[in-house]
Amino acid sequence: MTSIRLAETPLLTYVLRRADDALVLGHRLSEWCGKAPLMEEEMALANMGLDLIGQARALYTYAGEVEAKGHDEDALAYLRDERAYRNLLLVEQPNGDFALTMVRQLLYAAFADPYWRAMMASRDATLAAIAAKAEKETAYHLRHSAEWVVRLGDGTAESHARIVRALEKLWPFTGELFETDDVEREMIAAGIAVDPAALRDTWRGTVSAVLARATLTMPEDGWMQSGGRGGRHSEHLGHLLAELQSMQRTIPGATW
Amino acid sequence: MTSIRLAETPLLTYVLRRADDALVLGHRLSEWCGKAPLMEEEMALANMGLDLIGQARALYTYAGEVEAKGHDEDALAYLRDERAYRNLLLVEQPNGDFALTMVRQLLYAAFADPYWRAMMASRDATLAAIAAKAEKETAYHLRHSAEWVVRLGDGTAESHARIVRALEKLWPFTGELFETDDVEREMIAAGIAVDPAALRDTWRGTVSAVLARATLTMPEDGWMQSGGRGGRHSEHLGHLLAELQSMQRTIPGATW
Amino acid sequence: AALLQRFQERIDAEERIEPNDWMPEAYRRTLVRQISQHAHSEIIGMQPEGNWITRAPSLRRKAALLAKVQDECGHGLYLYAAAETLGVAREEMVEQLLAGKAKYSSIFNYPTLTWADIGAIGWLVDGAAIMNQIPLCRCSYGPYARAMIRVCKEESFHQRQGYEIMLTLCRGNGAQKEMAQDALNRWWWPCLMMFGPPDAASQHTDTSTRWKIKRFTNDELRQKFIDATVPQAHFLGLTVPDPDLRFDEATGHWAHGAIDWEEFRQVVAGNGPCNAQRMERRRRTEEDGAWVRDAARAFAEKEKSRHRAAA
Amino acid sequence: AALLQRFQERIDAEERIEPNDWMPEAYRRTLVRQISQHAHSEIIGMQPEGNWITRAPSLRRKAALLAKVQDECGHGLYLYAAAETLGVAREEMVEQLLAGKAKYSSIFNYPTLTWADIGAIGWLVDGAAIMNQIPLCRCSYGPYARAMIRVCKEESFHQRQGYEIMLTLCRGNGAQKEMAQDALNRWWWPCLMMFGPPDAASQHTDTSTRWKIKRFTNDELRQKFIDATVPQAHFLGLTVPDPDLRFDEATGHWAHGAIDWEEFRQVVAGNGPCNAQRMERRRRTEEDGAWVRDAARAFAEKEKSRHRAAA
Repeated sequence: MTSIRLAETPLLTYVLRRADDALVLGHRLSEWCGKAPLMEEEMALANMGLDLIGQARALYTYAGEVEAKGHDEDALAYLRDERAYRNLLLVEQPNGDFALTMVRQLLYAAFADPYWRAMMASRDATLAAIAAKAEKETAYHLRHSAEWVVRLGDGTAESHARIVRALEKLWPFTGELFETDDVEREMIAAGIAVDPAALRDTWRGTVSAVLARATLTMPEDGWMQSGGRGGRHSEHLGHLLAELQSMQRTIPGATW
Repeated sequence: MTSIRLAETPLLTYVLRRADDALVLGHRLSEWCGKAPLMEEEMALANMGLDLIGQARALYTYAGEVEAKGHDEDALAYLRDERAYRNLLLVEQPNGDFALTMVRQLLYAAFADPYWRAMMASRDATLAAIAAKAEKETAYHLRHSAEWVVRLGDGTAESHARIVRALEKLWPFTGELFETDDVEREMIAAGIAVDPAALRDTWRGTVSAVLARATLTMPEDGWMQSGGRGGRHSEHLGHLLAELQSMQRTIPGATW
Repeated sequence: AALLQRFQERIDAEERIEPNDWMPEAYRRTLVRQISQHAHSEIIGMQPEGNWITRAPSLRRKAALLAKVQDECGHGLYLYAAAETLGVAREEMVEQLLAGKAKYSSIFNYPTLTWADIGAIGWLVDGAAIMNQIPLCRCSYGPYARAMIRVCKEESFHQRQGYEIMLTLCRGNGAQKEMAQDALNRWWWPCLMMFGPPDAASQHTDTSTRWKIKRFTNDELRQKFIDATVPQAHFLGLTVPDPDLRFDEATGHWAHGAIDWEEFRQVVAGNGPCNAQRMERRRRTEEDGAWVRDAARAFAEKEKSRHRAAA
Repeated sequence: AALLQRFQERIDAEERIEPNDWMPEAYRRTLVRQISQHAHSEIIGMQPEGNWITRAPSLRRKAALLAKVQDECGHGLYLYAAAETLGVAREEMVEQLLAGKAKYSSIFNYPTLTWADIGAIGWLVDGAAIMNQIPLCRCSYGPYARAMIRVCKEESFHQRQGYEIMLTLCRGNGAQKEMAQDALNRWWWPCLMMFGPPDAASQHTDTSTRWKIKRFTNDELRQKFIDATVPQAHFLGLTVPDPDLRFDEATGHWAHGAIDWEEFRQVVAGNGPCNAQRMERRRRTEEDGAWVRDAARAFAEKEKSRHRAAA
C-alpha cells in the first residue's frame, strides 16, 4: 500500500480541508496550461494556480506539523486516497469552458477572500499568517474572475449563454461553502476558525453585485450538494488524483 | 518502486509487443463506453475492446511463462512503465472523434488480420493458438471498421471531411506496422514470427479497396513515425497508463 | 366493457397479452412508462460503472466490467424493442429521457468513488433489481415478460460477479476490506430505496397488481431483499450500516430502521449527487454522435437510390 | 546608399538601432523573422513541459514547473512586443504560425516521456538556448537586445533548476538515475541540432553577422555548449550518448561524433515526432478561445459607447 493513514484530530482535519481546497483548485487551473483563450490569460491562470498551490503547500506543511508523524507536504498531497480528500465539491468540478472556470473561481474567491481576511485574527498564529498571505492573493483572484464574468456576461450572446449555463451548473455546489460540522464548530469555539455561515451575506453581496454588472440574475437557492468535507466526492476527483499522484504511486518514498 | 524489471529475451520482447498493442488499443476502445454515437455501436466498440483485452491477457500470460519469473498478466500490464511498453504508436493515439477511432481500427485490423492468419503457422504452438483466435476476432474488427469508414466517407460532407482528417492524421503511424528489427528478425528466422514487411501489399490492397468504396483517395506515403517498439512513445501513452495503472500502483501486490 | 372484461379474464387466467391483442389504453400507457423507464435505467446505469472501466485493478476485472456494461446496453436495447411493440418509437422514448420527462432508477444518481463500488453495485443494486424483476418474468404482457427472462438471467450473473468482487476485497488486505465496508455504507440505504416508497404511500400499485404487471408490493420486495442480503453481508464480515437492524424470531424477517425518504424524494426530484452529470453526459453523447447518425442515414439513402438505379 | 552607410557605421560603432531609426528593409525583415520565430518557440515550448505539470512528482516541482511555463509565455509576449516595434502585429505573426508559414525551434517537436525530460529540457534545451541568446543581448536592435537580457536572466534560472532536477534524480534511487540517463540519451543529439546546420551549410550568417544580429557561427556556439555541458554530465555521473566524444588536449575542446542532419531536416520539414500534435494543439486552443476573445471585444465596444454616451 503506498497510501498513508492519518489519525485525524479536529485541527488536522480542519487544516487538511483548506489545503485540499487549495491544491485541487490550483491543479484544475494548472490544467489550463497551454489552452487559455489569450496569452495574457495563460499568465493569469498560472498566477492563480501558483497562488493556490502555494497556499496548499503552507497548509500541508502545517498539517504535517500538527500531526507530528513525519508526513511532509508531499506525503499528504500525494499519498492520501480520494476518500481521505476533504475539499469542497465546487473546486473539483472539471474546468469545462473558460466561462465555467471563471464562474467557479468567482464563487470560490468571493467566499475565500473574506474567509481568509477573517482568519487573520485566528488564535492559531500559523493559520493567521497563512491567511494574511492567502487573503491578498484571493483578493486578486476575485477581482480577476469578476472582471471576466462581467465581460462574458455582458459580451456576446454566446458568452452570455455560456456564463448562464456555468452559473446554473455550479450553483448547487455553493451551499457547501457555508457548512459547519462538529470539526468546524470545535475550531470556531476555540477561536481557531471562523464561522463560514457568518460570511454568507458578504458572499451574496459580492456575487450579486458582479452578476448585476454582468447582466445576469442571481440563481435561486435550490437544493445544495454536499459531501466533500466528509470525503464523499463527485466522480471527477478520482481521475484528477490518478493523474496528480501517478509518479509518487509509481516510485514512492523517493526524493524529487 | 512498484514497477517490475524484466530481463527481456527476443521472444519475451516479441510477445510483449503484441500484448501491449492489444491492451492499449483495447483500452482506447473501452474509453468509448457510454459515449458511442449509437447504442448499437456502444455494443460493437465494447465487443472489439473485449476481444483485444482478451488477446492481451493470453499474450501477457504467455509472456509471463516465457520469462518464468512469476509475473502474471497483471504484473506485466500494470507494473511496467511507459518506457517499457512496446506497442505501436498507432494504437495509443487518442480516440478523437468516431471517424478517427474507426480509421485507427481499420488501419490496425487490415494489418492484424492477415498477420494473425499467417501466425497460425508459427512454430510456437502457444502463439499459433492465440493467433487462431485473434484472427477470427480481427476479421470482424476489419469488417466492422471498414463498413463505418465507407459509410462515413460516402455519408455527408461533414463525415467525409472528418474521415479525410482522420486518415491524414493517422497515416504517418502506419509505417511502423511493417518494421522489423533484430528482435523481429530473430523470431522470423526461427519460424516463430511472420515477416510483417511481407504483408504490406495485402494491407495496401485491403485499405485501398475500402478507401475507394468510401470515395477517398489513398494518402501518399510520406515520412513515417517510429519508436513504439523501442518504448519511444508519443506523449499520449503516459496519461493512458497513469489511469490504467492507478489502482495497482496505489495498492500493489493485492488480489483483486 | 365486454372487451375489458375479456381482457381481465385472460389476465386472471395467466394468459400472456401479445402486441396485436386488444388492451386498455391505461394498460398500454402503464407498460410503456414502466418498460421505457426500465430501458432508460439500463442506459444511464452504464455511466457509474463505466467510470471504472479504465481504472479496473486487473485485466480480468476490466474485461468483466466492460462486458457487464455492454450487457446493460443490450438490456436497454431489448427493453426499448419490447416497448416499441406497444407502438412507441425508441427515438421518442430517448427524446423524453433527454428532455428530462422520463425517469430512470434513481440509484444511478449516486457516484462510484472506489473500485469497491463496482462490487457493491453488482451485489446490491443488481440484487435489488433482480428482486424487482423476477416477478416481471411472469408479467401479463408477453414481450416484456420474455425480455425480463433474458435480463434476469444476465443480471444474476452480474450479481454473483459483484458479490465475488466484494468477497475478494473482504478476503484481501486492510485497505481492501475497508473499501468494501465503505461501499456498503454508502450503497445500502439507496438500495433499499430502489423498491420505491412504502406501500402506504405508493401509487399505481392497485391497477398494476390487478393487471399482473406488478405481483408484489414495494415493502414485500424490500423485505425479501433485506432477508436475502443481510446474511450475505455477515458472510463477508461486513456490518450493515443500520443500527436498528435485528432479526425478528417471530416473523422470521430482518427488521430494519427508518428509511430517509426525504433523501429519496430529493434524488427523484433531480437533486441527487449525479443527476445533472448523468443527464449532461447522455445529452452530450447524443449531440456528439449526431453527425455520425446523419452520415449513416445519408449513406443508407444513397445506397437505396443506387440499388433502385441498378434495378 | 548614404543612409545605408550611416546605418552600418552606427552598427559598427555598437550603437543600438531603435524603432524610429532608419533601417534597411532586409534588416527589418530578418529581425521580424528571427524575433517572431523566437516568440513562437516560447509559445510552442510551453507544450512539452506543460505535459508534466499535472503529474509533477512533488508540490515544489509542480509549482516551479508551472512558474517556468508561465515565464515562457511571458517571454513569448515580450518578444512579440519587440517584433511589433518593427511594424508587424502580434495577430499577424500568430496567424503565420498557425498557417504553418512561420517556424519555431524544432527541439519542441520531441515528446516529454518521463519526469526526467523536464530536468533535461531545463538543463540542456535551456542551456543551449542561453548559448544562442547571450550574444543576442548585444544585438544591434535595441528592443530585441533589451528583451533578450530579461529572457536570458530567467532562462539561466530555469537552466539551474533543470540541472538541479537532474542532480536530484542522479543522487536518487536506481529508477531515478536510469530515468535521468534515458532523458540525456534522447535529448542530447536534438540539443546539438538546436544550433542549426554546420557553418558550411548555413544561410543568413553573412548579413546577420555584418548587422550584428548574430555574433557567433552555429558551430562556434555548438562547441561552446558541448564544452560547458560535458563536464556537467560527468559530474552527474551520466554518460553522454556519443561514443566518439573525446577531449582534445590540443584545442582544449570536446570533439563530438557526427550529427544526424537527416533527422534535423525531417523535423524541420514537419516530420518530427510531435510537429503535428504541437500545431494541432495550438490551433485548437485558438479556435476554442475565439468566443472569449469575441466577447472581450464586444464588451470593450459596449464600454466605449457607454463612456461616450456618459460624456
